[in-house]
Formats: sequence, structure tokens, C-alpha cells
Amino acid sequence: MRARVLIRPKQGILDPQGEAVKRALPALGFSGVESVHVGRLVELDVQDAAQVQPMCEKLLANPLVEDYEVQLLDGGS
Amino acid sequence: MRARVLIRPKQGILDPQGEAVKRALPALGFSGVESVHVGRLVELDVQDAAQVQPMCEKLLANPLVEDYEVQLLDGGS
Amino acid sequence: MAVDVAPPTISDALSLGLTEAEYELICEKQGEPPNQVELAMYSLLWSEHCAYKHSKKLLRSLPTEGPAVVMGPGENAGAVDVGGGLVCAFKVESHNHPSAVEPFQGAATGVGGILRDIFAIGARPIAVLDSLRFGEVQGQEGTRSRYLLEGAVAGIGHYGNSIGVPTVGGEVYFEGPYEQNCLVNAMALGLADREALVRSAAAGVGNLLVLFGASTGRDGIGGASVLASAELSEDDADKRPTVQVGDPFEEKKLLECSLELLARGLLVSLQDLGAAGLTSSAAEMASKGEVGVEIDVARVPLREADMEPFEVMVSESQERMLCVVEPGDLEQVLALCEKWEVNGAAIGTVTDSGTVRVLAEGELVGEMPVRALVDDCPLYDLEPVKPTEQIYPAPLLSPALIPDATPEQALLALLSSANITSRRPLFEQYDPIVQSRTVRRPEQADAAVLALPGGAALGVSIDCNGRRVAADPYLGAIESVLECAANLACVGAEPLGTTNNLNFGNPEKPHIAWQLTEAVRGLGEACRALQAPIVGGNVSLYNEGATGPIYPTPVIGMVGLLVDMHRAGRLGFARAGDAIALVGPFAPSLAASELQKLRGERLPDGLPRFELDAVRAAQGAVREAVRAGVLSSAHDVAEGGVAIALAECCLAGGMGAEVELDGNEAALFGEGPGGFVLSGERAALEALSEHTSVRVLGTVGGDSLCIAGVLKLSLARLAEAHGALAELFE
Amino acid sequence: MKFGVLQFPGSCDEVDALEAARRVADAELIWHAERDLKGADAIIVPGGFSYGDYLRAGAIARFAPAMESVIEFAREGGVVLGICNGFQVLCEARLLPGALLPNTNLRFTCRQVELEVMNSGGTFTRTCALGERLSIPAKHSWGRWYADERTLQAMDESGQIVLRYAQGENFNGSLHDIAGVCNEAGNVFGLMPHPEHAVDKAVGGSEDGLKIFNSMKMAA
Ligand SMILES: Nc1ncnc2c1ncn2[C@@H]1O[C@H](COP(=O)(O)OP(=O)(O)O)[C@@H](O)[C@H]1O
Ligand SMILES: [Mg+2]
Repeated sequence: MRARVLIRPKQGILDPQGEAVKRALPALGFSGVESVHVGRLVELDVQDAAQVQPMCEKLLANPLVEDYEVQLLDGGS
Repeated sequence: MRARVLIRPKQGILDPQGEAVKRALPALGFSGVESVHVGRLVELDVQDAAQVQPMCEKLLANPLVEDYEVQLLDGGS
Repeated sequence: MAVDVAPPTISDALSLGLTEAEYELICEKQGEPPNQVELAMYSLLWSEHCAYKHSKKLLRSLPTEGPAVVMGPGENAGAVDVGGGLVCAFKVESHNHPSAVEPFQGAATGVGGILRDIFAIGARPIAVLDSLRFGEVQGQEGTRSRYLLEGAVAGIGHYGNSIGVPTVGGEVYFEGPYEQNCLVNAMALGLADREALVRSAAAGVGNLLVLFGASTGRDGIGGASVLASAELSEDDADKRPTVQVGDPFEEKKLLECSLELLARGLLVSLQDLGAAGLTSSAAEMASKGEVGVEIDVARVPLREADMEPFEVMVSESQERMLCVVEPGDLEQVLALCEKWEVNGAAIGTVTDSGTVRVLAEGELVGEMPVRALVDDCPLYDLEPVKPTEQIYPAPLLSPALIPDATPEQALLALLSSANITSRRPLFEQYDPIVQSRTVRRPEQADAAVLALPGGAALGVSIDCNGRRVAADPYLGAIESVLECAANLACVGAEPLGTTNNLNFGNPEKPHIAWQLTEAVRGLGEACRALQAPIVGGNVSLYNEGATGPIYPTPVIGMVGLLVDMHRAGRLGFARAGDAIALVGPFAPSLAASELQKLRGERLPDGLPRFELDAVRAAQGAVREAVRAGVLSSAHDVAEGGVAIALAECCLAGGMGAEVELDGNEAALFGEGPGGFVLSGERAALEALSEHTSVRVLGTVGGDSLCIAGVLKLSLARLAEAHGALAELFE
Repeated sequence: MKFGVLQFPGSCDEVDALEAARRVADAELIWHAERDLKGADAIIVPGGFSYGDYLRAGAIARFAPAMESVIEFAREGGVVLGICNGFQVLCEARLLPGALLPNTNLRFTCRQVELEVMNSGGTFTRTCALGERLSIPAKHSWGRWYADERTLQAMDESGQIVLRYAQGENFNGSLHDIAGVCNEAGNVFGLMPHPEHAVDKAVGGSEDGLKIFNSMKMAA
């Protein structure tokens, strides 16, 4: 089964990438963007969905600076 | 309104980050993971949702090596 | 944002790390119990980190003056004259605790912090060096230490590489006592025109305080959060990051912006924001200028809305600077901030009140006498007592060293041991060449060499063998200073000045107080003898955990001058047929040596004594020979003794050697100060005997290291052993 | 003859490139916000970490006003060299084919590498012999050049593959060991290694990088 993990900079923690993108957008003619955050996307095909959570804690995310969200998508590839 | 962009390495392009994660998992006691891919997550609060697509084309993703998927989430913060 | 909070109590003060007596003294200085903002600021400025409560008296004993010294301790960094109207600013600083929590960001922000100290005095950073200590990295038990090592090295590289300052050298040791308390110290060097140096003293009543750089978030508020007026919900609670994220891009802009502001003469004074953020920067600037300051926190650009005044004052958000400008220049200053895409805001003024006044939208929320904040924190005397027995457990027996190993086996075990193997897997992650000044990179010579305009050059080295300091804090500290000076001698550099970072355990414990006192005594004596005064440094105390204190680790950084960069020394053998000599008053001993460590032997109580003057004379002789260009290579004898030094010369030069040496272990692997392995014309080597002892050992050549009748090892086998660290990075 | 060297926020090797260029001709810095290329005869997009490499290396710098002028300049046949981050910027700007991806070792790596000259006819390597080896340092974490098979084939046929890493020198995993490529017209060239850090024997130990600056001088 396919699992998707969305990993974001923790709330309140500096997000330099998001800041840089936000600063860049107006010059490219994109206005009215209030906030930008850049994180990581991890997609896995796993046999045991219950393993995804612990994987995030142990390896995929750095809980000190990142929040993560697990989405289980049926099917897979 | 909140927009989420999922950016993935194109099919067939080597994804060393995904490979590294996959290699690391067994040692941590996780088995049965068939494939892992690591990409980028960009989340924006925009006034005009129609701008997100062109933003991806122009800046957020590199179509030569990356696929992207836009998700519009209502609300935002 | 009015703060109609119940005033904090003494118990708040205690939980902020103040003692009862200190709290009462604060009440006395204030004439009333401090309010929330005031207590937050006192608790930081009266902390060990800012006030040096347990070290200041000791530090006063260090030599800080000399012909080359332009700026001594007291400013953000020290500086020495390097000729041609230029000065070199340098300093080492620790980021141990943040690195133990999150090694990548902890090490990265450590580099960011020391670089700010350099450009805060108007110097352009030209080099970084790192000094690292971790627990043992082999095997299962080594997992955590490997993770810390990987993270710290990646973080240092990330910051230094991204900001365009070369990381040109460093050192790393792996020892059990660092398991719970890793050390991450970073040293930086900068160059400036002598006249262009700027100080941090605020001046000119009516001048403006401008904060520029990154916006201010809830970074590093940690402890002070007990003062929060409203109890935070779970959700808000993690608005207080426990880890600070470094942004080298922001700091690169900040660096260029600061230097351009100075170049255009727009700044009266400049100060970085480090520990204790605005609180310490503003108070220090006021104190040094003997003036007052007034700051309105509502004018500080925030990353997070709804921050309380005390949070703004104590925030440790990275990549920020504070400067004093004349009102007429404000517009130009802000325009330059625009150009470099950094925030800039006038947040206050210089006053004659002699106090630090904190306003929130014009409303007074705190006022403290500058003197009370900065100077009146009580200093404590140490109560040193030499422990009756060695306090450190014996190291684990190394599996690499089989019982009664042959000299060959012992040499390979040493060469592949974590403290001796090649550091290439680490330093390959650093950019050592940006700025086009690097004449000698890691593994080319014992010290890094950086070209100066006009053909001279700087030599720089950072070193400390904590295990030897643990065996004998006084002699061990002297040896660490001598090791740095020996490295400089090998490239032809004469010491100009020294910086140091005193990493120790809990100074309130008598045996740690003893280590600290003895080490500082040795440090001062060695720097006096070498005429390499201390121009700055840092202190990191309380590095101990359940398993005891770290080894006492007075990390020494030394900067010296080469006359001619084209004659910078190399460590590798360079010419077949060259003679090889062991030079200097070297009395090898196995006490506290790497071999003893591999054998799992307990530290001895004390190191062998030696003649400081004789070592200094040998260093002078080597330096002059390198400068005269009569040597092919120069390398000092350190961990692993003469046999390892020979192997390193072979590997660095890709050439073998045939030598004669006693087969006994002390002669092969014994350690101690004062020894050099040199190669060159036999006559040139023998000529050194005028100044120091010289023993010709043999000649360069072939493709193996051969010690007659003792061992013979091919370069290939040596290289394999020397590359052992690489496995950790796969 | 005059080189113009771009300077973005986060550029690091721009002064190194400036000084290297000055060994063979005049050179001057061009601020990213300026459209005026100051009459430069050849442009260098230097190394470093423009905009912190955030999002993707070169992705943001590619839109700087100065880059718009450089794109025009290149379209009109102007000589443009991209070094490391500059190479990434030129790929993002589509002035050069392909893209640069994270090193397969996933680490920033700095090594003195041996390069092989695959095309000695062009604007940037005319002072080199075919098959000649150049010793030049490389230092980056996003150096794995990639293009799809069709593009690659076309480039091969039209001699756009200018430099390869020699046997065993490719640490970033670049396709076919490719270290440097030019556009079809041959007036735009990008490489990951740093020729500006191989111009002085005393500092760095090799002078092979000068050949590239000399070639540009002859061409421009
Ligand atoms: N071990 C030491 N030896 C000499 N000077 C020191 C030492 N530790 C700290 N100092 C000096 O004390 C002053 C304050 O140090 P520190 O608080 O680290 O400054 P900053 O906050 O600018 O880093 C600096 O000038 C520093 O050089
Ligand atoms: Mg400072």
C-alpha cells in the first residue's frame, strides 16, 4: 500500500527556503502570496502501514525541527 | 486560500535520497518497503489559486526532471 | 502590549538559574523586586555564559599583551598586526550543548556565531577551523556518536560553504568521556585594514540603535519561558523552538551589508547578537560606551506576531546585528539594508541615563542600571582540590590491537584508530579554497596557510589533546599550546597570538576547579614563553553528565606569520634520496599515549616533565630552516609517536622511507612534545644541531616504510589503514 | 577585452572569478539587479550559493534582471561561462541543456579532479588539445548533470559535450561522466569544476583553469 509523508518545518521554526521563495515571487509577477513553506515529500510502498509512523519518528523526519503528516493512499505502484 | 504542491523526481531518474532511505530502513527494523521516493513539498497561502499552476511551471518545479501535483485546500492560515 | 502581570517571584528567579543571594542583590540594585522583563534580562546577563562567574578571575591571569596585539580580550574578537597595514582578527567559540541536541543545526549556528564575532569588528572572515570531540564511534555503542559526528560535520560544511568562507583546518578526537557531552568548537579568522577596525562601545547621546538582519522569533527563549504572562496552550508551546535553524544565506547578506556599511563610514559602532540576543548586545554596547540605551520592542521586526516584550529582549534568533548610527545617516543605512535584502529598523536610541530602558509602544516595561546588569554580577572563587586518584575510567580495550602485537600490527592498529586515521572523509565536505587564499589545505601541512597581499602568509592551527590534559592539566595545557606552535613551525610561521576555548565540567566541584586552575596556569605560562598572547576566547563549563565530566579540554587556536608563502612547509616526503632526521628534545614516553589507550590502560597521574625552553628553541630552529627553504618536508611528532609520524610523511608524499630506530615501543610509539620528523639534504639537517638535537634516521625512497629489523609495510597497506574512517561515512 | 562577472546575493566565488579573469583581460562585477552589462565582451556566471541554493540550486537567481540581459546577450551570440552555481543558473535559464541534481553521495564534496577535453575546437577549450587532461577542483552538492537520452544523443553528435571527468573522478554521479557542456551554437558553456580556482600554482597547485579564460579571450 502507498503511503505519503508530508514533512514541514515546525511551526515557529525559521524556514529560510520558504522566506526566499516568498521574496522571489513578486518579481516573477506573482502577487498576493501571504506565506510560503518548503518541506519534504516522502512516498513509500509499504506492506505494513502501521510502520510508517515509527519510520517518520526514527528516520524520515527530524521531530526537533519538523512536523510530519502521514497519508495512506490505497493502491500503490 | 491554501495550496499544496507535491514535487517528485520524474520516473526513471535516479533518486539517491529515496535509495538512501530505502537502504537505511532494514537496519532500523523496518521490512517490506518496496519503494521510496523523496521529493519536495511547497505549501502556500495565495489569494488567486489560478496563479499556482504557472508558479510551478516557472519556479517551484523543474519540468525537465520533476513532476508536480497541485492540491487546493480551502481555508488556510 | 502592556504587561500587567503579577511580578515574578524568587522561585521564578531560582528556576532561571539565579541563586537566592543573586536575586536579593538584584532587588537591591533595582530598589525593588525586578519585573518580568527585568528578571529575564538579569537572569541571562548574570548567567555563567555571559558573566563568566566562575572563570573571570582566572582569565585575568592570562597574558594578553604583546607587540603584535591590536585588540585583546573584551571585544567580539581579538586582533593582531600582520604587517602591510592589515590585522588578523580571530576567535574560537563553543556550541557544545546545541550540537548535542541537534548536531547539524547546532554546529551550523556555531559557525554562524563565530563569523559574526569576526565581522562585528569590521574584519572580512577568511577562514574557519573546527575542533570536535565525540564518544567512541566504533560498533553498536558508537551509533549515537556517529550520528553526532555526521551531523556536526555536515552542519559546519553547510554554513561555511554556503557563506563562502573556507574551512581550512580543524581536529577531531573520539574518547569515552565525550559520549554524553560532545564538543563542537569553531574558530574563525578575518582580515581588516588596521584603521578599519570598529569597536562595540555605543557612543553619542541621541544616536540611533539600528537592528538589522533576520527577523526576531521565539528562538532560544527556552528557560525564560517560565515568565510567560499567560500559560501557553500545548499548541503555542511548540511555537518556542528548542532548536535554532541557521540561515547562511541571510548571514552572507548580513556580512556584506555590515562591511559595506563600515566601508562607507556609516556606523559609530557595531555588535553582533549572540547568546542573550538584544539583552546582552544592548547592555554590552552601553556598558563599554558608559552610556544608556532605550529600546522599543514594538519596533523590532518579528517573525512571530504577539511576542511578549521579554521574549523580544531575550530571543536568540540568529543572523542579526546591532549598530549605532547618527540620525542623519539613518536613511543611507536603511537603503543599504534594502540593497542587501536584509531587514533594518531603528529600534532605539543612545541615552545619558546610564540605564537600559525597555519600552513597548512607548510604555516603559523595564529599566535597569547598565552597571548592575553588566558589571555587578558576583564573581565566585574556585575551590580547587587535586583528586586523590584518577577520576576517569580506563578506556575500552581496542579490538584492533591484539595482545602482544608485533610492531607492524601495532602501527597498523594505531594508524587505523579513530584518533589517528585520515580526516579526509570529514574535510572533503568542507570548501577549503574559496577566496583563493589557501596555500596549504588539510593533509598538505601541519598548519593551514593563507596567503596575504604582498607575498607573506598566515599559518593557523587549532589543537588540544584532552586525554593528556586529563592526565596532567598543567603540563597537558602547555603541551596543547606547544603542539599548535609546532604546527606553525612546520610551515615556517612564527606565533603572533592565541585564542582558546576552555571546555570543562562543573567548576563548583573541587576536582574540576583544580583542572581548570591548573590548565589556565599552564596556558598562561606557555603563551608567555612563546610570546603568543591570548587575544580572546570562550569558556564552556558544566560539560558533564551522569557518566561524569568530559576530559578537560582547553582548545587552543594559534595564528602565526610566514615571511614568504612560496616557502610554506609541507609534511609529505618529497624527494627520493633525502635524509630523514628526528629533531628536537624529544623524550618519548608511553604515558597517556594512543598506544596505552588502545590497550585500555588507565590514565597515568601526571605527564613526564620537559624543558619548555628547549622545545621552544627546537621550534625556532625548524621554523627558520623552513623559512630558509632548506627542508623538503617538516612534520611534528604527536599521537602515535615517531613511527606514526614517519607513516604520515610517507602517505602525504606518496614515498617510502628506510630508517633505523630502536625496536622498543617507547621509541616507536611513545609521545611527548618537542619532536619533529624532517627531510632534506643531510647537511642541512645536521646544521640544525647548532640549535637543537638532531638524529639522522635514514633516507626517503621506495614504496614502503621500512624500519630496519623492526617493520616493513607497503604504502598500500599504510594507506588502507589510514583510510579507516571512511567506513563511518558510507 | 572585458569580462563581466555577475554577483547575486549568496554568490561566493565571484571575486575569485573576477581575479582569475583579470589575469588575461579586464574584468568587472555586475550586480544582479542591474540590466546593464557594462559593455562586457564575455559574461561569467560565478559559483557560490545564490539565494542559498534554496528551492533548487540556481532556480531563483535565474530570474534576476541581470540574467534577462545575459539571456539576450547569449541569444545574440555573446560568450557566456557558467561555473558551478553559474552552470546551474544557466541550465535553469534554459541557456544550456539538462539539469543539475543532488550528488549521488548526497554530500557536498570538494576534490581536485582530472578532466578530459572532449572538444578542443570550441570557444572555451580552443587552447586545449583533444583528450588533454586538466586538473581543476570541484566542490558542490548539486553537481549530477542529467539530460534525457534524445537530448544527450543530439549533444554528442554536435560536440556539445566539452569536458568529462576522467576515469574514477566522477563523484557526483553525472550522466556519462559529463563535467561541462555547451549550447548548440557553442557560445554558452557551463561546468561544475572551478577553473577560477586553478590559475595559480602557489594557491591550488594547478594553472589549467587559465586555459578556459584564455580561450574565451581569443573568442570574444
Ligand atoms: N578563555 C578565554 N580567554 C580569553 N578571553 C576570553 C576567554 N573567554 C572569553 N573571553 C573573552 O571574553 C569576552 C566575552 O566573551 P563572549 O561572551 O564569548 O563574547 P561574544 O558574546 O562576543 O562571543 C570576549 O572578548 C572573549 O574574547
Ligand atoms: Mg559577539
